[in-house]
Amino acid sequence: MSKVKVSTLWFSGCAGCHMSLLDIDEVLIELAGRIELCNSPITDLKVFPEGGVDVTLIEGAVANEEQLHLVKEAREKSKILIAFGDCAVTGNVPGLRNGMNTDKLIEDIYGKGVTTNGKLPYDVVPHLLDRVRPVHEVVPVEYFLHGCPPPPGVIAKAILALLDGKTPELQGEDLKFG
Amino acid sequence: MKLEELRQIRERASKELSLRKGNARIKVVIGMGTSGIAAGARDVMAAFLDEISVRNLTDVVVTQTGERGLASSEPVVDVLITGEPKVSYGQMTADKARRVVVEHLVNGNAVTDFVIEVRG
Amino acid sequence: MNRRLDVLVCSGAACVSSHSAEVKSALACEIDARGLSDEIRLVETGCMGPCELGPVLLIYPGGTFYVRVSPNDVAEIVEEHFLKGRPVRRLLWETPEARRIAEEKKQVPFFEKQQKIVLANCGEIDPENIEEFIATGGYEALGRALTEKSPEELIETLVASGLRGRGGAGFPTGLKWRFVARESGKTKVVVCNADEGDPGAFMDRSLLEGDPHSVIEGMTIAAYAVGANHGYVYVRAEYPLAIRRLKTAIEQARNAGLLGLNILETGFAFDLEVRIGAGAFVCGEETALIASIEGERGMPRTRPPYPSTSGVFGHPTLINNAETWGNIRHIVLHGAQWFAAIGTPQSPGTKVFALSGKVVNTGLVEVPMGTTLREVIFDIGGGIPNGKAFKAVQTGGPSGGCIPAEYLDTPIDYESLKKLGAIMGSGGIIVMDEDNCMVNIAKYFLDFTCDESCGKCVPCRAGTRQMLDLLEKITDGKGETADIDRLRSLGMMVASTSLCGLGQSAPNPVLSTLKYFGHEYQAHIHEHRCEAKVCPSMIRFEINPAACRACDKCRTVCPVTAITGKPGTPPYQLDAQTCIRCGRCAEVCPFDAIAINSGDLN
Amino acid sequence: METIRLKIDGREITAQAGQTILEVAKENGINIPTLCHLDGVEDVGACRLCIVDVHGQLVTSCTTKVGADMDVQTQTAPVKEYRRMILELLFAEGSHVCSFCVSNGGCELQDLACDLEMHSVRVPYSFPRNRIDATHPQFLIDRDRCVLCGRCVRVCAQVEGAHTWGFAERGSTARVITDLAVDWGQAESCTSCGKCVESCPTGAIVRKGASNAEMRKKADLVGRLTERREHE
Repeated sequence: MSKVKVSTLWFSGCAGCHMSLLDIDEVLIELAGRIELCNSPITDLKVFPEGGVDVTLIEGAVANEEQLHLVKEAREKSKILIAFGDCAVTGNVPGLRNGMNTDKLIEDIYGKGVTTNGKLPYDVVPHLLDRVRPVHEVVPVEYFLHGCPPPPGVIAKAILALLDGKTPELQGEDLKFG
Repeated sequence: MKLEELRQIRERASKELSLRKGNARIKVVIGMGTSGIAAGARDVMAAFLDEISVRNLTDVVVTQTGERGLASSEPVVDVLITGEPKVSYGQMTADKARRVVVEHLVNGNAVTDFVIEVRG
Repeated sequence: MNRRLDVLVCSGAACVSSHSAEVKSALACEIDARGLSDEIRLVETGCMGPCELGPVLLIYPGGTFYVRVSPNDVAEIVEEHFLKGRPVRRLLWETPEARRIAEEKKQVPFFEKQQKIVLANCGEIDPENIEEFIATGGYEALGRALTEKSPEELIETLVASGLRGRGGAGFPTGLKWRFVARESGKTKVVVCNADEGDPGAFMDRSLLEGDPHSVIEGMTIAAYAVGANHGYVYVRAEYPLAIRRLKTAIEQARNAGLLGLNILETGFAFDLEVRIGAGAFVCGEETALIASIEGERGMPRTRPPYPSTSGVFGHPTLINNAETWGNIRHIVLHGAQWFAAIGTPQSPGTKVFALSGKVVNTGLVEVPMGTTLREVIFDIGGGIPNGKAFKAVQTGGPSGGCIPAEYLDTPIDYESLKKLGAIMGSGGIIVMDEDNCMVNIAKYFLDFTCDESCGKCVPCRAGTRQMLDLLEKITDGKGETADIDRLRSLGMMVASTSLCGLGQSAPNPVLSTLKYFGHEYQAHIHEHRCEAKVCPSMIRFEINPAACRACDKCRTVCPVTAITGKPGTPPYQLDAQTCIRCGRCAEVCPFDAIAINSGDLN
Repeated sequence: METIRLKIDGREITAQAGQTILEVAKENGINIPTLCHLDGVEDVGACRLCIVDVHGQLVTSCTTKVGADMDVQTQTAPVKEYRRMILELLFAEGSHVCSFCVSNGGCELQDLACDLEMHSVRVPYSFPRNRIDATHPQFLIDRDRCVLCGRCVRVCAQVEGAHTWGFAERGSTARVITDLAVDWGQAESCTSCGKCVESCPTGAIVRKGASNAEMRKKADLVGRLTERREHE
């Protein structure tokens, strides 16, 4: 049986969700036998494999043009999309900048920041979107993993269910935000 | 105020509104064209209104009309009583008007002396 | 000396706005100058109905009806009509379709089809003169009720008449009275809901302005029937004239012994207080209105308990709409059978409607229930102006539903309108023609209800907001297919779960337009086409090169220099990117060379 | 007292006349979600989360009294869907970011998301940006976390009798205010009793300087208080 192809993406978020993913202890061993981890911040692969993947976990909110492009690509190339953690599900902390002027934010952080020599980073950093959005406001999403970060147990439960071809039964405390 | 007093007020006040009811039995139409007015139609009308008021007639309306082409007979006055032919009077004066009120409007007998036409 | 002419000057708020007061003072001067003061009486009345044509005058005897009278017309009216008896024909009402001039008020189609019961005195008597009201039989019903009838008999009469609440919900009035009458407890309260908040509705205002005593009499009869000694009339502060006339009427009634401790010397005591609301739409909802009377924030409360059990300050409260109150004295005078024979068996009596929108004769009309929408819009309303096509009619104010042409022959009654997804409401009728975009209309009404939501319950506060955002998204040309389902499911949720009538009915304009004009939503979303060419994001102005004569008019009026060209060298060019779609160019073009188009180019 | 027989979710249940559906359901171990309900103060039916189906009509169980032969359904598909939508609307209109809320783990709104199985909020978030009022020496209010349940308003008026809290504005701009919309620190009627803090179901009204672990509210405080008063 061929391995299930899994990608993970890291948008605007703190990487805590990925940390939690790596925190699922011995389930990692089972996963290693059953999945092929494709493009992910924790691998060296940066593009989706030819033919796409079975599952993509997206950590973080959609906040800039690159992420907007990637989330659409992820949708196209994944059979199942999972909003992974509160930022992806609700906008969470990155969403707090909504309602602020993005130009002024850039100016304050980069223009006045001591480490950037007053240089605005638009040649290298993607432009910010006017509004930070949870993933499902941009593309349809199949499953939502709540939590900041989602508890390792919930992550394991969801992934193992999917590997068994079942719908993850997330309920009760599994759906706790924060 | 008692209910009877309310009803008395209504009796009195409804006379005030009689013009708006459109159910007058008698209609007096006064020719008030330029020649009518020149011949004294205003005084005739005033006399009608006064006499009607003095005699407390409530089912009479006084209205006016324009030139009738009978300049020599002006002021001309028509009296229309429901169910009766129209009676036209000519060369009216205030005194004649008062007579018409008494004899025609109250007693129902046209004042033949001034009648110029009966129609209908 | 006897009077020979009564000159009635409409002093309803609409005619006051079109300067009826100046006409009246000009008339007074001219009548005085000609020495006619003794023969002619000037009377200020309440609304006569055709507000569009104000200021209007009604002259008795004869019933001559003058429209759009200006102070400049006064000399001619007095000279020609009052003196010489020749009506001024140019001021008479000409019906456009028949090119017919109506010599008398009763010949005017607008009045012909109406049956005035509640509004019978409006426009016919001086509302500030209690004797004129008494002359029309006023307070006779109260007198008979107090002296000849028991409270039980009165309630039975009301129940048998079949009168239903005219505020919108159509609850049987007699039953309400019975509920309150059966409550034990010493203190009971009677309330008149005159907090008319629908944009374009002015039934209650006109009644209070034109015949305030009829409301007072109705309330007093009810107070006797249910055992109340105190009443409130709740009117919004935006109705200063209604408030003034109502207060005058209450004062006059008190002085005449028709309100107070010993009414008509029967020992029955009842008095009224006027409560002035700050104009929140939700205060028309009875529980919010009661909270407001108590001095609390005007927020609705859950029912039960109904006001009949626990209303103003916890007392059993009988609350009816102003128009309902206006019906009472007629029912008591003429009997239940008389009333039940008017209208339809399910919805007896008449209903007053405020007719507005794309209709020739806008104004106030009273028709028997069961009259069809077509009769009201086309026979009384005179149809759609400027040869445009009828598109929809909205009944019931901002939370009513939009009804398409195929249902024009629907009789107006509570059940028939409800079946179509509309409501009777307090009686607003807004007519729309081909130039109205139904998505935009839905957005307009939702904008109103969303803004007027009190914020207490979540579905209404947040649900209407989300619906409004979706409608804005669609009219901005950013709609998605899924938005239609989103709108529908949100609408059904808001309607099913909101606390009060405001939220429960707020989705009506959206749900009804989705049902009957779904194709317009589809066109907005999929083709970016606004059929009525209303939504600015989807229209574009284009110069037809064949028709352009290079007259330069359009270029000079364009505020953003989107149009370029040389005079005499057609065609001119219009830059769609720069254009702000203000439409000035199309207005000034003498050759109709500028077309408004909508929809994706392909 | 009169005894009433009714059905809740098909179960034959006996109740006392005058009890609400919510009370009877609770007594019988049937869970109905609530948010604006608070033991000890009057019910107002504002949040609409406790809706149940009674003979096809949706009514709020906190304000509806039981009636003889009532057939109450607490878990029909429309009831569950509408509750979830209402909850989503609440999440979308505020800024309920649990991850850095002092009430994280002790919040009724957060619990409701679990109870009602709210996987995602299907309407756009509004991300409001209201100023936090921290002018009171002991407490603060973050209006972005307020659900307008009015529990603070009722407890302040009906239990403390201070009438400090009230509502202002309307529709989507409605908010709770102290006195005549002055800063809380300037609200002279406030007795600093802290009942609003304990009654607030979310992290909107909290004690200043409290850590997440310390900020566990005693929502049953008011109910116990009023019960003791009645027994005195």
